[in-house]
Amino acid sequence: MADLLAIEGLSAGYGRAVVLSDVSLRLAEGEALAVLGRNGVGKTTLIDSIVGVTRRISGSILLGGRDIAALPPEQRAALGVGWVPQERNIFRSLSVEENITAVARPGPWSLQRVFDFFPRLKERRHQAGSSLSGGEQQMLAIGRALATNPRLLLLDEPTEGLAPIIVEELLRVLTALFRDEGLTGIIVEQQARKILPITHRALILERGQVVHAGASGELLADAAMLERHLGVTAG
Amino acid sequence: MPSATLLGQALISGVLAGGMYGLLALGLSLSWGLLRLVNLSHFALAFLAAYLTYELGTNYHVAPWWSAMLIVPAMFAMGLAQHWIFDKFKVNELASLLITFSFAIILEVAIQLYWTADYRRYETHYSTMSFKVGPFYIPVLELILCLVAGVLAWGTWLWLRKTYVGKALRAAAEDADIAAAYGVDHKKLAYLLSGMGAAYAGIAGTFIALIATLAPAQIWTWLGVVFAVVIIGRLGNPLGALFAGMLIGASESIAMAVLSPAWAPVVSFSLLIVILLWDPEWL
Amino acid sequence: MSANASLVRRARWRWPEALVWVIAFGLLFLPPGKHLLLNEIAILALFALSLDLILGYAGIISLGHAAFFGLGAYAAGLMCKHVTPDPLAGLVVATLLAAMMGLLTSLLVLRGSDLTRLMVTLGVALVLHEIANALSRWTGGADGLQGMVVGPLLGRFDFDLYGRTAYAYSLTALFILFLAARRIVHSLFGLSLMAIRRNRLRAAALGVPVNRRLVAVYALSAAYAGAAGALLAQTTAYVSLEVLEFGRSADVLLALIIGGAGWLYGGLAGAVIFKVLQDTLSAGAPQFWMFWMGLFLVVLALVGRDRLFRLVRR
Amino acid sequence: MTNRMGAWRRREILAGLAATAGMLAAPAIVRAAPSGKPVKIGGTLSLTGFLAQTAVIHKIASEIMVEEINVRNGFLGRPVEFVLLDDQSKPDVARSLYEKLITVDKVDLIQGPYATAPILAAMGVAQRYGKVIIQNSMGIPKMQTYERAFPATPFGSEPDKTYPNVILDAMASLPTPPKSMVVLTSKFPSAQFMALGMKEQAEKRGVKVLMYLEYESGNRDFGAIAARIKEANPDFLWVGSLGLESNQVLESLRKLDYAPKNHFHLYPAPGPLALSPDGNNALCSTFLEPAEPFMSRPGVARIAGEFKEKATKANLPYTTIDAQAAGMVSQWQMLEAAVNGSGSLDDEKIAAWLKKNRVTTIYGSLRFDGPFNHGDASQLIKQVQDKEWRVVWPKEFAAPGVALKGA
Repeated sequence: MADLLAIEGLSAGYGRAVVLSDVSLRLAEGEALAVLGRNGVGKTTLIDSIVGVTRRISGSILLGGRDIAALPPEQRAALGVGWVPQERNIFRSLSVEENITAVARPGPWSLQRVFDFFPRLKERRHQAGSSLSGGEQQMLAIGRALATNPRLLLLDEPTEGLAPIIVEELLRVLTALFRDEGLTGIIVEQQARKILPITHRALILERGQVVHAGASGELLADAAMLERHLGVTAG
Repeated sequence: MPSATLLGQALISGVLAGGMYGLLALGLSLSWGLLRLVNLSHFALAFLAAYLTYELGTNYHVAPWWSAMLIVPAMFAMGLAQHWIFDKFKVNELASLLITFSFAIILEVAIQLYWTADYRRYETHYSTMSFKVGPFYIPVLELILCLVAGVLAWGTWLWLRKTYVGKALRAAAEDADIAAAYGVDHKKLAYLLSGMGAAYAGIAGTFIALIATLAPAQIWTWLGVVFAVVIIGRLGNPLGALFAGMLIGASESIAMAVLSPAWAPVVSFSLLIVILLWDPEWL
Repeated sequence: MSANASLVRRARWRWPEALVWVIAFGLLFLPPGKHLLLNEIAILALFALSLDLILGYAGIISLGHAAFFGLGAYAAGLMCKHVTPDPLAGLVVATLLAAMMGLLTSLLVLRGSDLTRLMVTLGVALVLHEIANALSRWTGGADGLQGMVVGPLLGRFDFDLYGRTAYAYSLTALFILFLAARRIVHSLFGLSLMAIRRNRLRAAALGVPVNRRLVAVYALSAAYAGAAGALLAQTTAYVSLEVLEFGRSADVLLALIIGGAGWLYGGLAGAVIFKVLQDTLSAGAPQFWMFWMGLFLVVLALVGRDRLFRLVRR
Repeated sequence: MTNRMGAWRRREILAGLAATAGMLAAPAIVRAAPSGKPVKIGGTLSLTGFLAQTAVIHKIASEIMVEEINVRNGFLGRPVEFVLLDDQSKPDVARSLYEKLITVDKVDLIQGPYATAPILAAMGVAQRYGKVIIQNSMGIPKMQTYERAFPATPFGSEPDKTYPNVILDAMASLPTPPKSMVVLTSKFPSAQFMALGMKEQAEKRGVKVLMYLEYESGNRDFGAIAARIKEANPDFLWVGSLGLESNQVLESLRKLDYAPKNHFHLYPAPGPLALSPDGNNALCSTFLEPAEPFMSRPGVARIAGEFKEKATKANLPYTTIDAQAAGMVSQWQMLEAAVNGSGSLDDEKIAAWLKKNRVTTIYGSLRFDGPFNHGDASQLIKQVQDKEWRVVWPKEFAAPGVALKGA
């Protein structure tokens, strides 16, 4: 099957700072990729570069064969890039339902389907975005991204700052999305052991460069590698 | 203590006068709240529309509602042109104050150049018509103004609530970068909104021509009170703007009926300061 | 220590600065004819300097700075009429009163967001305007304060008809207050203000008492504006309601924007450009010169937008 | 914030006007045209701002008079040049412009601006420099304390006492004289001053003042005030209005289906009030109207004709000369008489001459030797009849066949 996403020699940053240098990766249709790494190695920058909110220095980003690297964010979104930002960035003055419908595009992920998927959101559909708890905000951020019916879903540290019980619930959601629904996506995570079982492949960044790429299952089994790059101890 | 009839009549005339505040505040509130552009030339545009209505009506005998058909689209186009400048030069909130202030001055000079500084009055037989309900008199023109303002405010409110474009605009107003990343083309929507704001100024101008006597310097008479209305009604909230306008109109009127008419000018800003003291995060 | 070193470096005088003041004082010896204009420039410069303290150094936009200017003007006028004709006494009292007003209103102004401030400053000036209008028995209302006879400066220099004494007086006041402002913004106090302007939360996290600092600089700015108002009242022997009008707040904001906020000399440069432009444009294009002024402002705002950006990005 | 935000002044110099006028008129003049260095006369008018509509009228009157004076003999045989600046309706700006006129432009003489506040500001400057200042629109004579300030309009020295009685006399002459009245006034000082006088005199003469109301100038909505007037239902409504306020009051009353029985307006914009459907029978203060007996006064017919012509050319909606424009004419007539009479451009001599002599102006023969340099009061009352202003009181000033109409 052809690659949905192909990044070649991407260097990017913010303002004068260069964060990513010469990153390449490929993602086939239906594949989920985990991007791992310590704090500040450029994981978020990678996501932001695909979304289009960084300054690109060089390299190409092909989505379904079309180079989107020079397009503004709204056009990338129209071509199928869906984004769940790290800070969630719920529209606080809009209601839950409006958060979703304000950006929705036609496709299998209708409002109804998003609500079926996240019953909690349905309950709170008329509340203001600002009134949601952290976990609910994360659900809404994901639901909102799904409603744009993306070909590629980007999740930036979805479990960050959530209570353990909520994290478990979230992981079930992600499993359903990437394992059962077969969505294509990239998940940036700190908690490697939690996310690797969900994804197909994994990639480790260090100082803006790719230091390891391989199957998720293999990485999960390679305790030494996890220890070396991520400081994750066995357990 | 004034009689109930007097109080009721004052309340009616205040609410109806407040309709004009609300109508003028509508466009201003939209561009300030949703585009973060403070458009001081809004008043100048309204007066330009009023002068055009006067000109067409007096010299070519075109009824104001027909002139409006011409003037309102023209104002919409002016709004687009104005926004082209904002867009082209990436104007921010502070710069927009300065630029639109300058636009207003230029328009004022242009108006004075063509129509002179002398008063212009568009006399119509219906400008002072009214009808009686119980002991109260209701002026027809102001009532129509309020109905139009109400329909516009309510329609705009629904549009912002219910349509994709409206919700996208609100999302973009809150966080333009995030909204763009979700595919909201903020730029196009901003043009639409700027055009709408100017068109609303045009509609307000049609009524100004019928209700007020025109002089170029009067562009500035509404500024203070309408600013207060925009804030009290909460930025970007069309229904809020209308209600705040009527609230201030009614307060001014009651102050004039019960206290001394000389108190009226302080009412709006006192109200504003009280509201801001009560809730500093009102905006 | 390095913060101190950089403070010392930034606070050092450079020769162009000295030159500005030498020229300004040198203009005193010009033949009579331009000193009235120069006096107006000096007063507007002081007023703009006062706005720069809050806009350029603390990031507070004010649409109603005339409130303090007007208060100072009326205070100086009433002092002269009812207490003592001595200008210096009037200047001091007006400055102190304006500072107090600044303290008082800072409580209102510092609440809420930038937009709230914009409206509250506007509202305070408007309410003050109405009060001055209502107290017409003292202020003369719409007719202006009549019958000010200002005594000689330091008991010996009379205000002459061609405005030389007036200019000397205003310029000296401007110079002294400028030195003070320069000292203040280059102190640790000034540094903490800059930190607040860049990022209020971070400044608070670093232990800067954000609100106290803002109150202090707001009162200081009010005092400066009051002094400018007092100078206008004394050198023209006249006060009218216009000192409190929105037009005056708008003018000073325009002057400061023309000159650029946040480097103290912006107000001075803006005042010179604004007044000279006004003087020559109005003489050169008699009928509709305001059109050209408007056009100039549009171009300035569009071309000089980077400078404007810097102000608002806080 | 009732008026403009900008604070820039516009300057207008009518230089060269004198020369052109002289040339055009040359064939008709037997006497030599004025020659030599022009006499510069400086003044400001509110060419922009909330008084701008008044300045248009005064500017035209000034142009007419400067032309006329130059066609005659100029000032002492020298041509007259009027240096006119824009005070933007702001006293503060007027003050600094008069200083500039005197010290920078070095004008020989000055002319007063329009409206009390700018006049007071200019008067302060005139006093500092010892200049003679003639003004036509300061409604509070006792504020004219400077000994070289002269009024060009015959207000008299105590108009707040004399004029209300003229009005009350007129009212008393009606078949059913009003027994009650409402005094409504702008807080604008000269209007308020007259309103207080009106209230006092009315009470003295037994007319019941049901209500005395003050509103702020720039008041936007008169609905509530109209409701109060309607409820009081006075026999006589006296409005201390400026500009359009009277129109607004009357329109608001009509919306309540109420027409005041007898109504008087102090300083309204004459055109809009006369043409308004609510203006019928409105009374108003005046000193002169372009009708008999005034047109028989020397020069009035000619000036009124020229005014109409120029006003039409300037695209003004109301082109008839009125008391306001006449004030400016009178100002120039006084200055011309005083300069040529005293044979000097020296302010001291001009002032001394004015105090000793009477001047025949468009308003008739004026004197300046009373309190505050005021002379006799001759304020008249005019009334809108068939969309035109007609002087109706005192009777000797009414045109043949015109009479005061009551409710």
